[in-house]
Amino acid sequence: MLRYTEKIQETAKRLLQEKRVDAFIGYGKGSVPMMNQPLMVSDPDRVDRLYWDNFCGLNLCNYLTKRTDKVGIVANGCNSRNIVTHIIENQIKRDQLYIVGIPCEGMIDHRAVMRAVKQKEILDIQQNGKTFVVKGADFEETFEKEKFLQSNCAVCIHRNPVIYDELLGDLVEEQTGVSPYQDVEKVEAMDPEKKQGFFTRLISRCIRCYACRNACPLCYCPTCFVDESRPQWVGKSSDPTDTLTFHFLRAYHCAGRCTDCGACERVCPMGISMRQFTKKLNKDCQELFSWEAGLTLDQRPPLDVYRPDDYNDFIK
Amino acid sequence: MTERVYTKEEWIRGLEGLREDYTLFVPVKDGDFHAFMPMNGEKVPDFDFQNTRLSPKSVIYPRSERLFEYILGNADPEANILKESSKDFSPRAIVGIRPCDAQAFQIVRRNFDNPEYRDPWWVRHFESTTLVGLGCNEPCSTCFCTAVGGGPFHEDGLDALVFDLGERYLIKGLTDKGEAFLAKMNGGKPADEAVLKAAEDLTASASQKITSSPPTDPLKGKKINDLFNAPFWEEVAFGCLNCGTCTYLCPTCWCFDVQDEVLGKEGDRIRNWDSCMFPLFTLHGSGHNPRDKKVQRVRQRFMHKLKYYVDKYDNGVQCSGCGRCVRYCPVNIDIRDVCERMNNY
Amino acid sequence: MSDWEAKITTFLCNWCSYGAADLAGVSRFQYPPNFRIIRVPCSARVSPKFVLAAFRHGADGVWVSG
Amino acid sequence: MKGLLEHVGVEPGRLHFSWISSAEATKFVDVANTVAKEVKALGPARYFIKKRAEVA
Repeated sequence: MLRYTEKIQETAKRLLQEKRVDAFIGYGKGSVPMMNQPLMVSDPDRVDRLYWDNFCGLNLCNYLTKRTDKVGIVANGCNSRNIVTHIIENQIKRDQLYIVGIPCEGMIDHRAVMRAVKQKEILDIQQNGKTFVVKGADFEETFEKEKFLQSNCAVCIHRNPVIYDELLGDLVEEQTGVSPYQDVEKVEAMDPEKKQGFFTRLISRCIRCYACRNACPLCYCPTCFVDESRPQWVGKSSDPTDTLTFHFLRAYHCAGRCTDCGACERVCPMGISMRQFTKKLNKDCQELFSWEAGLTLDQRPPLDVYRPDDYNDFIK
Repeated sequence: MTERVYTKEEWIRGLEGLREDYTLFVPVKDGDFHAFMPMNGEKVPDFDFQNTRLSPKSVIYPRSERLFEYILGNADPEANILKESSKDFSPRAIVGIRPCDAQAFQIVRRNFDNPEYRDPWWVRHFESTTLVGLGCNEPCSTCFCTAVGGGPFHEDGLDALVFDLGERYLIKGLTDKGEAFLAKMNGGKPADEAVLKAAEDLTASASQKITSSPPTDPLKGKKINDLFNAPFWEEVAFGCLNCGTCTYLCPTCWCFDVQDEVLGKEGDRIRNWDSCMFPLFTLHGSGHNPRDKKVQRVRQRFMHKLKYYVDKYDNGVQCSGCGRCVRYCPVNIDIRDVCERMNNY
Repeated sequence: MSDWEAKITTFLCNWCSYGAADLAGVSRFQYPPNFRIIRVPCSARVSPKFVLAAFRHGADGVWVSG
Repeated sequence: MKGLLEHVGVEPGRLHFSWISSAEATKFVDVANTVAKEVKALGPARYFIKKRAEVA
């Protein structure tokens, strides 16, 4: 993964020098281990700040909406699918973009790493291909990357970018035989009361910081429903019903658009697994409309169009 | 000043014995991280932690707090009156609070308890709370308390301070509140010279472990307008998601939003935490929003903490150096880095 | 509990189901009294927010009909 | 919508959709009966109702 850093820097430099793009969006190395910072570079001499490693789990498409200039952007599988969604939803034009595709082998879940070292402070991480070494004040441990993937990466079947102008490496082999919806099926099998308990517990820690909403590239509404006050749909206190309403509607607004990039879960300061909501919708879209978001520019998303053979069983 | 030594078992037993006199908030392991929770016999306190994910500010300043309430109707003589909600101001103690978080209460106090304005709920909660600190033997690499006038064993703002000496705890009473807490607590032996010496060494070695210290003194001499118009804000703010993680995790952020919630014939006036990162924070009734751009909001947060507060209260920055925002910011906006930029501008 | 009656928030399209309900009325058909009908200009006017708002306000059921 | 509501634990019989022409008074009555019957069978709703905020 690390080898991409130099390639990204070279490409960004070239694009900026040739004036193919006005700005280049990528990641910069963070000031603490396992955290990277989204970065925009417009000066070809400053491309050395660009960086790529196993912790680029944020979604950069967030920074594309409402841009009017030409931008270069790095995109792995899920990010490229979000770019497609953005183009379909007229958030940016295809000819404004120069997409630098990165075949991705999954991002490492920083929480899983913290758990593995028993929450001790990590001072440095070295990443060497399939393994990584974690160093702290009084310990040093080596882990296999495979076992520490973000849960969405572990079941990802679109690791290669679906849309790009240039590819920075050989395409990787897509995972086969993964069953992405095991956890959803487990919840589906519960009776309503158990489900209520499951979701109430799931969100009980939520502090309503809206990091999940803001990290999501799909959430670009000028005014979110939680901020509307006439009428006010949701209360602002820590009341569980209000919190549930927020998570429910946030997820619902992602129906047929979510690419399961995992940014929402990655950014949550409280470690809530809110993908349990969106994954159910992804599963439904897959089963009812054979649809996965962001794979093609030629087809409108299922909730956008009417087809005579649409799924109809829920209507009496 | 009382100085007593407890073995670790004695300490937990002593706390158990205090549950009649105080509601004790202790660090408890909750999933992947620690949180301050009331000690209720079920949850085991765990003092082997770096710091809690959420700061203990919520004990004194809850995330949502009912201030007033009313009911409508004709039958009840108490109806149709907006009444102050009853609150529990019985003695509380936060045991195991880190010195930085205790110092944060002093910072917030300048806002909630000053000659111009006095927040009755915050002040009463604060006054009924005893802060029993636990010094940091192993500060994180993201901590910078020494740069903002604190330290891993800093005593200001605490009522008592505990030193973790491996097998034993040394506890020092620092204020009347702290002495009262100690007087009620059973067990322990008076501290001898050797123990006090060990505590002193610990304090010295811990302070040296703090590696990052952006100086905050130069901020005072800068001109507000220069900093306000500085060119680096666009760059700092680029990655910002405008989520509330930094402000909600911060022990020194105090902003709130008062909401009326009406349900049928009853209603409440509730005070909730708010965040300057949200566009709604400054939205006027007219629809105008003076801070409708991300960069303005990010600038506001840092300018408030590192400049406006400094100028207004002349008592240092509005930051206790706990490092939470550094560790948990989803996009790694580092206040130490921003402070450096402001210093050097 | 025995005198509990369900409250069902009902969103009816002005042109379809609302007409049908009207016709049912003038034809003197009997149907249960549990519905609280909200007439909407089209059933597509019903946003998911409305349905949640109904449940949040304590509706026992929600019926959307076009 | 229905799928996700049921997923988070709202009982299946609480939300109904139907398609009735303005001439179909009999269908309206039929559906109304079914809806009322199903909701009644579930009893009063307890979940997803906004009550007074559970706050300090």
